[in-house]
Amino acid sequence: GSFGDYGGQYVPEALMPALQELEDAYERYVLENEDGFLDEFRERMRDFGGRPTPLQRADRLSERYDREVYLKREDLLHGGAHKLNNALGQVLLAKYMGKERIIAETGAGQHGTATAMAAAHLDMPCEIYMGRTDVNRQRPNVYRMRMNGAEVNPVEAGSATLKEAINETMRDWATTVERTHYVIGSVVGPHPFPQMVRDFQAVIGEEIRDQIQERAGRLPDSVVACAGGGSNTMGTFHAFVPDETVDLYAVEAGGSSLEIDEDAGLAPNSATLSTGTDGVLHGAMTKLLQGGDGQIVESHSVSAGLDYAGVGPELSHLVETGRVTPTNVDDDAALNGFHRLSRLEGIIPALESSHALGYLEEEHEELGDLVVVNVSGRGDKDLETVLEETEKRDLEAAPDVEVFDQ
Amino acid sequence: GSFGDYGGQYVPEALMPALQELEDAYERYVLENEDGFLDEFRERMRDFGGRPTPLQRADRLSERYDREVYLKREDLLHGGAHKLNNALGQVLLAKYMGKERIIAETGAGQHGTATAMAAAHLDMPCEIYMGRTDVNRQRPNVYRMRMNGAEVNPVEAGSATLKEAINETMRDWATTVERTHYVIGSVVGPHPFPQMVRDFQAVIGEEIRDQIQERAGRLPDSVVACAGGGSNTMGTFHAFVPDETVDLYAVEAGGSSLEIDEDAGLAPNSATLSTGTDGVLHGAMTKLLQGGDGQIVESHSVSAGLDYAGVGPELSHLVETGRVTPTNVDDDAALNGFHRLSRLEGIIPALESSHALGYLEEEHEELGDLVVVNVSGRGDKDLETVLEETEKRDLEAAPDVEVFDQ
Amino acid sequence: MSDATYDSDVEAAIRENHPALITYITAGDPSLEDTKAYVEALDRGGSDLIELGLPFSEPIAEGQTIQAAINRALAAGTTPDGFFELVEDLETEAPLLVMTYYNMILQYGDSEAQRASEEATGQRPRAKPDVRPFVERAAEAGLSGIIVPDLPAEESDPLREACDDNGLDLVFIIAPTTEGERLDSIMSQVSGFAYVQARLGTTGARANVSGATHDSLARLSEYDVPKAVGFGVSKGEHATEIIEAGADGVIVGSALIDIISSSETPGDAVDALEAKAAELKRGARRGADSLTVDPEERPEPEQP
Amino acid sequence: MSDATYDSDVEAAIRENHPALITYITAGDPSLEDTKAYVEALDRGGSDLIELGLPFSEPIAEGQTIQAAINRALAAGTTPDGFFELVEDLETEAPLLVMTYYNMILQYGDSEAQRASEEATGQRPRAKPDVRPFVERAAEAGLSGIIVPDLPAEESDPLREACDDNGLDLVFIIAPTTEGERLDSIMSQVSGFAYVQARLGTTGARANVSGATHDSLARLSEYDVPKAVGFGVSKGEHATEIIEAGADGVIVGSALIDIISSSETPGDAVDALEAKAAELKRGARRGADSLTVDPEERPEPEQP
Repeated sequence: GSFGDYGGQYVPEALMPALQELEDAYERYVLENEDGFLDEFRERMRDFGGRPTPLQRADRLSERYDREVYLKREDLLHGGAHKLNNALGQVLLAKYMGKERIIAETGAGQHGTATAMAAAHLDMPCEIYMGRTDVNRQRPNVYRMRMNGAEVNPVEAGSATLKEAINETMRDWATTVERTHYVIGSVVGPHPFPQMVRDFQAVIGEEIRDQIQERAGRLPDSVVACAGGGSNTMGTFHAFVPDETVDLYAVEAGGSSLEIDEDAGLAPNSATLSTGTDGVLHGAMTKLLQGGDGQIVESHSVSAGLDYAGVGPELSHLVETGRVTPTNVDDDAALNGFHRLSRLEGIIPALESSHALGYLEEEHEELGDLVVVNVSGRGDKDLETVLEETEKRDLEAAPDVEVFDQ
Repeated sequence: GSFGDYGGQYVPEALMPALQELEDAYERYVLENEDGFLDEFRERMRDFGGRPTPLQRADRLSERYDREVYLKREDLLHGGAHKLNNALGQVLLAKYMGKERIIAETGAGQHGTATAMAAAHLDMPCEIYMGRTDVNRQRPNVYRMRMNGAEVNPVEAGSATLKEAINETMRDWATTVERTHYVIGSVVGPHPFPQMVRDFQAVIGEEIRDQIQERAGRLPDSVVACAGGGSNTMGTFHAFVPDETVDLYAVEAGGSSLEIDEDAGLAPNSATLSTGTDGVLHGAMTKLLQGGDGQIVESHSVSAGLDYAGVGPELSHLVETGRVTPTNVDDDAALNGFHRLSRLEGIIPALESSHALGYLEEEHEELGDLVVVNVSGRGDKDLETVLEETEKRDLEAAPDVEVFDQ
Repeated sequence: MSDATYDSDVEAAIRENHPALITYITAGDPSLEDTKAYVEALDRGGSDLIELGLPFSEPIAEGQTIQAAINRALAAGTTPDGFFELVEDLETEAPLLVMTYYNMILQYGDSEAQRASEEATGQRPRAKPDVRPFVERAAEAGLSGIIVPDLPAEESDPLREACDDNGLDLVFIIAPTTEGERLDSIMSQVSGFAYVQARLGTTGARANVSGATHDSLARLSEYDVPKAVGFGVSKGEHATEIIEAGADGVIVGSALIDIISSSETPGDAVDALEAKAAELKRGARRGADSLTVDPEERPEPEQP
Repeated sequence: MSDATYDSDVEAAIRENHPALITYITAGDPSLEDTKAYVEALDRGGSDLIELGLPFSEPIAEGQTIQAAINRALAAGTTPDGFFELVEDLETEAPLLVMTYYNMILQYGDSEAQRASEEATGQRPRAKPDVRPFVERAAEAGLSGIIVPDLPAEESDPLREACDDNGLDLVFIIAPTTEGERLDSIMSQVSGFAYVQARLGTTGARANVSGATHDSLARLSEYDVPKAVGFGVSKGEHATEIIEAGADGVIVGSALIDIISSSETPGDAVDALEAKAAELKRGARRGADSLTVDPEERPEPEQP
């Protein structure tokens, strides 16, 4: 249940039997393909999810950076991001386990919509907890979840955002654990979640590995993925961890600054791997953004999907052992990355993925001749944010949007 | 250049040489694969577009209708709809022809965004004409086009919607025809557009034909697709036209009524194949929604993408010869189809595609044991419309969205 | 200027009044009654041919000026029947042509009465459109020709036959892009006159004469048919320049629509239209005169 | 009730005051000064053990009542150092326990001073967390035990060792889902008392006693360790019922937080807390009495 010093099961006693039950199910169904679980999972990800996703040569980025740049197109997965890999895997596993009900928390709504989709597809009742503030500012995602038949439970406590939604989902789970599966949305939380979610997401890197060898005849020099909680990161890296010649770069949200304001309990970034310290949050020992006393600080990034004070324990371990290089780019670089890919390649990336593209721009000379970047999701969801944030700044890659002036 | 009585080239003289040039290029590059055009097109549609798209067995619809129902997942194509098949084909062809500039008109913005994406991908300057009214009510699509580097030219004339955008694009083309290609967005317009756009879209039906035989071991009893201009329809049907055992259903927008209000110049539907009469519009002889004098009436559907008073001439011909059955469902049935697929299958379909699903609900008993429905696009773009329209009605398939009440 | 007689009223009007002024306005803008007064004013002002637009809802070849006129005419309830009645009412020296889109021609005669009878008998309206009812009615109303901006030569057989049978000219447009075999083929079929499109693009008043006009007229000089130039002509001096370049006539439309839409009263418009026509006709004549008096511009006289 | 002596203050407090009342409030809600007065009131009211919450920003095991108290305490600037100073200041008959989340224990001692020195030497902060500084400081401040809601037995070795070394009890929670081998294993390690979670879910005052409580106590009856029941206890009659069902003590928290947050003045809260503690203690005693007098409920006496 651990990755070096990281991982573990730091949860209330009431949940331990459920975690052990899940661990058992994970080992049987996922690791040993009992009852053909994995076959069904792969088939559904192909037919319902749209796997495999393409590995595309980015012609204009390759020219711009004078090296071969390939994009892994997770933005083409059903729902618009890699999230479905995990959501469908867990909902299907819950079905195999005989659970009757699915719950999940969501911040900006990406994990909630993926879970609601998977639950609709597999005919499982589903409730999503979401802070009232997030409900009100992410209405399209709330609509999508409702359309898929999920209940959306607004959480009114505190700042009414992700943190409170997690607490409320934990409360639900602690109450209904016997018949309910909690679909955690990233490679975080107590064992076996980090390992299981990684396994569901590992298809990303497995496909890349086959595709790049077919296209370029060899393994890449480097693989770049953004990192928030880290599920697209681990999903992209996992297949390459044994390949010592392949450099792995986890690009975090540098936000507006890397300094923590401890008095305000605020980190104006979400660069956990780059700047965090070890501790326990949401069930696992991992790197965290925390004050000296151990209070978790509020992270901040222009990308809601990276905006989390923790990170997957396996990533902490891979960073600690030097296998993964932690890096980060700031909000401006991410926004420029967003605009650059949209304009040069006709792909509007998620703001999360835009961090990986921002890093490519800044450090491409360090990345070797053959680079793969994971485009973890599409950016339609981010249009309003990007417009708002672009207006405030002077970004070299941004277009004018003067068309509405009249 | 014609399909029975339909088709032709009813355009101003100034455009005729350009159409002949296009016809020549179409024959050489598309039909004869000169310079490997088709190979490049297919490769780009695979790597950039995400082809092939899955053919998915719809488990719960199959159970509901007591027959095998398969969904063709064009909603998973890059951009969220089948539109890219055509846009990428034409922009690539324009590049092979040595054109320097792309123009297109757009109503709700779907064709405009697909064209902008394709133009960005292929590094072609691109201008999109869009009515001011549409610009203001379809902001996200305008943003997407701007992000992809396209100019968006608001058209202020008249009702400032699709019709004026078409006129304005025609004006641009008539002025700049020597160096500009006009990317028409459907199987409409003068020859060779209807045939060429069909060929670019025909990959949909070709894939279905292979996939269904692999999955079900035989050809389907019926294939159902929605029809506005008809590009997803012809793309879906083309491969099946020679298969006499396969029934082809084109589902049009029945809107709120099939009657034309001639005094108001208004058809509260877009059921051109079902109710239209022959005439010439936008370059081709085809079925039209028109008054007795020949004035084109304004169509109306809850789905902006079906809202067009004409239809592809080849579809008119296939309906006239009895090969394709024209049908329609009303706005309510389409909205219920939208909600049903979202809730039962975890796929939020475009309102266009929802018409095909509405027809499946109403007439499934007529469709045989093995049915394929084309899900031409995803419905994220339609969320606001669906909510607004759902609130006004009492729809059996709709969920509550009371979550915002506070 | 010539003693020859012509089969075609239209060709005659151009040849006999060389250099000819051809004017266009949209029927029904702002009402058919006003149109009657405007047409008569244009006739008095010196128009040698008058094109009357029958409005169609999707005027893809027009610029914004004429599109707006068409929208006003449609809003005023202008119909083909009303149009033909106006034509019957008009008494002008200048022959009249109708300019409209092909669908208007196809649908005429697919009348309410016919459809009602089909519906009564339970049939689905056949509605196979036919150009003949329109052409017959046009001839009966006294029109001399038809111009259809969205009907290229390749698609024109049915309409040309009907026109031939009814003694009407079907006027073809020659664009700057019309070249080679197509040009030969179209020029060989010219009926009435060749409508020479002065520039790429759509109709609309412009500030000057396009260089493409000169190129086109040079290209067309070998063809012995009357050539009239339109698209963008708005002033007497344009007319002068175009006639000097070798045209037999000038066609003016959008500049007249501008007068109609900007006049405070229909009476003002009537006066201004008459004056504008006169200015344009004078301009055209100046062009013809300069060809006669300016030895440099004048073709070498043949040795007698 | 017993003459035995115990290694553990905590176990002694329960055994010797049977049936025991254990009360919980969050330190620093609304200020550490107020907390001092509240704790003393609970002590006067008859608490036999008092749990003091050290607030953590992500209290995943708490219900909304205690979460809100924690948020108020954090907003008031409550720190571990302030907490320990409060504990040093308190003079209560009831032994005190600290209830907090594991990360607070891990980070204590990773002090600003230490980090500053690391930064000054240019090192990246090591920050390998260690539980010992917290446990040592807790012992020094006079605390008798620690409860950590997010630390299950499987992860508790480091903390248990540190507690053992410092003479503190580490209290384990037994949930309704704790069964079989895990239950045996945890019960064999009980230190102080077994914190019996009355129902699934989180902390929070409830209107009645869960059926799961009776089931749990029946299941635990074979284990000879003190058992105190918490989660949802809010009234004297709940206390009666729980003690009747075989518990050695009741744990009350959210009901006291409700009093604190709804009192108009700290003085009002002090009085109300003391009264509530007295009510709960009376309720618990009634439960014990009924066991003594009601022959039906009383276990069969062994034959002498």
